[in-house]
Amino acid sequence: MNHVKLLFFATIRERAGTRTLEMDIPEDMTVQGLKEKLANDIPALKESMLSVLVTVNREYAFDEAVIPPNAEIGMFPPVSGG
Amino acid sequence: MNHVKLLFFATIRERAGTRTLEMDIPEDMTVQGLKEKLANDIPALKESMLSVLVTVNREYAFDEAVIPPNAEIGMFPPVSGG
Amino acid sequence: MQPSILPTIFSITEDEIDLNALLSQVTLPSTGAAAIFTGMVRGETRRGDAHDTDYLEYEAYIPMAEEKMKQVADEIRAKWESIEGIAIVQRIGKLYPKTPTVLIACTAAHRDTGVFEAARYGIDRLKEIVPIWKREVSPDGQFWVEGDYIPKPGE
Amino acid sequence: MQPSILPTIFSITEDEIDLNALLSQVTLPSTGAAAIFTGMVRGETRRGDAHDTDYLEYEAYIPMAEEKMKQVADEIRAKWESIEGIAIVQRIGKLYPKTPTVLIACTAAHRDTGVFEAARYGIDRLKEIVPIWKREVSPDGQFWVEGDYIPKPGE
Repeated sequence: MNHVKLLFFATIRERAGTRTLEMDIPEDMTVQGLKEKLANDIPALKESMLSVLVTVNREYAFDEAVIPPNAEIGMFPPVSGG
Repeated sequence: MNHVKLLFFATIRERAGTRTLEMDIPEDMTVQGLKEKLANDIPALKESMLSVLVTVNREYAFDEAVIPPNAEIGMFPPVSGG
Repeated sequence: MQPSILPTIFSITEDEIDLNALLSQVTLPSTGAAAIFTGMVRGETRRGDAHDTDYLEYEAYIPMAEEKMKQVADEIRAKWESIEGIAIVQRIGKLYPKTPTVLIACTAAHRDTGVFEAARYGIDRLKEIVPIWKREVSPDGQFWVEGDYIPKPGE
Repeated sequence: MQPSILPTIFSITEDEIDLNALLSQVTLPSTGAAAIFTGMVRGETRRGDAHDTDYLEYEAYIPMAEEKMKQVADEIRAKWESIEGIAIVQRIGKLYPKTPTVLIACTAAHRDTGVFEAARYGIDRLKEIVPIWKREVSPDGQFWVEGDYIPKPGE
């Protein structure tokens, strides 16, 4: 299993009810797999997982990417700074 | 005769050796006529009068314009602010 | 000019944005022109859904936001090689109408080699890829402002 | 919006240009974006005749310069009706490298309705019709910088 740290922001943070979450995931889990796991484990995030942006180690990551050990994973809606 | 006040700036001021000059000019004198008078009266300005910008009462004025009484006349090279 | 001596400033801050200090930090002896963009909290919006705003509350994924600001600066330098200094600053926290919230400053020797275009590019890219979000609080309630840009692989 | 309540600032000053204060003066409750241009004294010039500069000394035909700055602001408003606030400031006197000498600031509700173009137009027009001149003092001597624009009737 790989240990990873999740960071939630904006609407995702509010729906998750927490800023961070640490968990162990299978070594071959992809971004898509992680989104499915969260949609399943945290019902409040189910809808958000359809449109969430995901980052792995502070770079945007896409569905097929495999998550490395000790990854820092960000999850958030499209950005709206400025 | 019309009384007018001349204001010189930048290179024109340096060549004229003064910032201001008051004089009486004929009532029908044009900008062109004034430039010719200055080229004649102040030899140091003769060359400058070929390319000088002239303003009458703070608006750009051109050769054929007749100078009104009590005009404030500016004379200077192309501007270079900024 | 060696890229290594060209000033690049990027920060996420809760403090007031000081334009005088930032401009000074991106001015070199060879600098003759600066284009600066700032965004402010609009208290009264007319375009689209006309409404008033009490305040905005910003949050950021700070370490990633700083890395993405660095990337925006690198993209600017790749597009406009004349650019000397770049500052990219986002203020976060609770911000009220008329308050500057973001600044992009680009300097160069002359005004005609891309400073305006570079500053415009900088604010457009910040709003696409830098992880910052704002929640708007108005007399009618509150809502998260969401962008519409989906980053592509490599962005 | 009524033009009468739109802030327009123009000044010729010997004091430091304070970007923070000027930005605040052209920010309305409906303002969400500002584009600011500043020019600085270049101590090292590479384009054209490469040379160093010790300082510039500016002079202005002050009352006419203020009237022409007002005209530049009017031209901006005629071209970009979205513009809310405009500041046009020229510092005069003896100014050293890295010092901001001129500022044009234009504000609007949004960044995509002309603020960048308006600020660019403002500095271009200032350098064409506003009666200000600079004398450059360098290690090799001194000379008046002369523009090349000849105003047309009505300008």
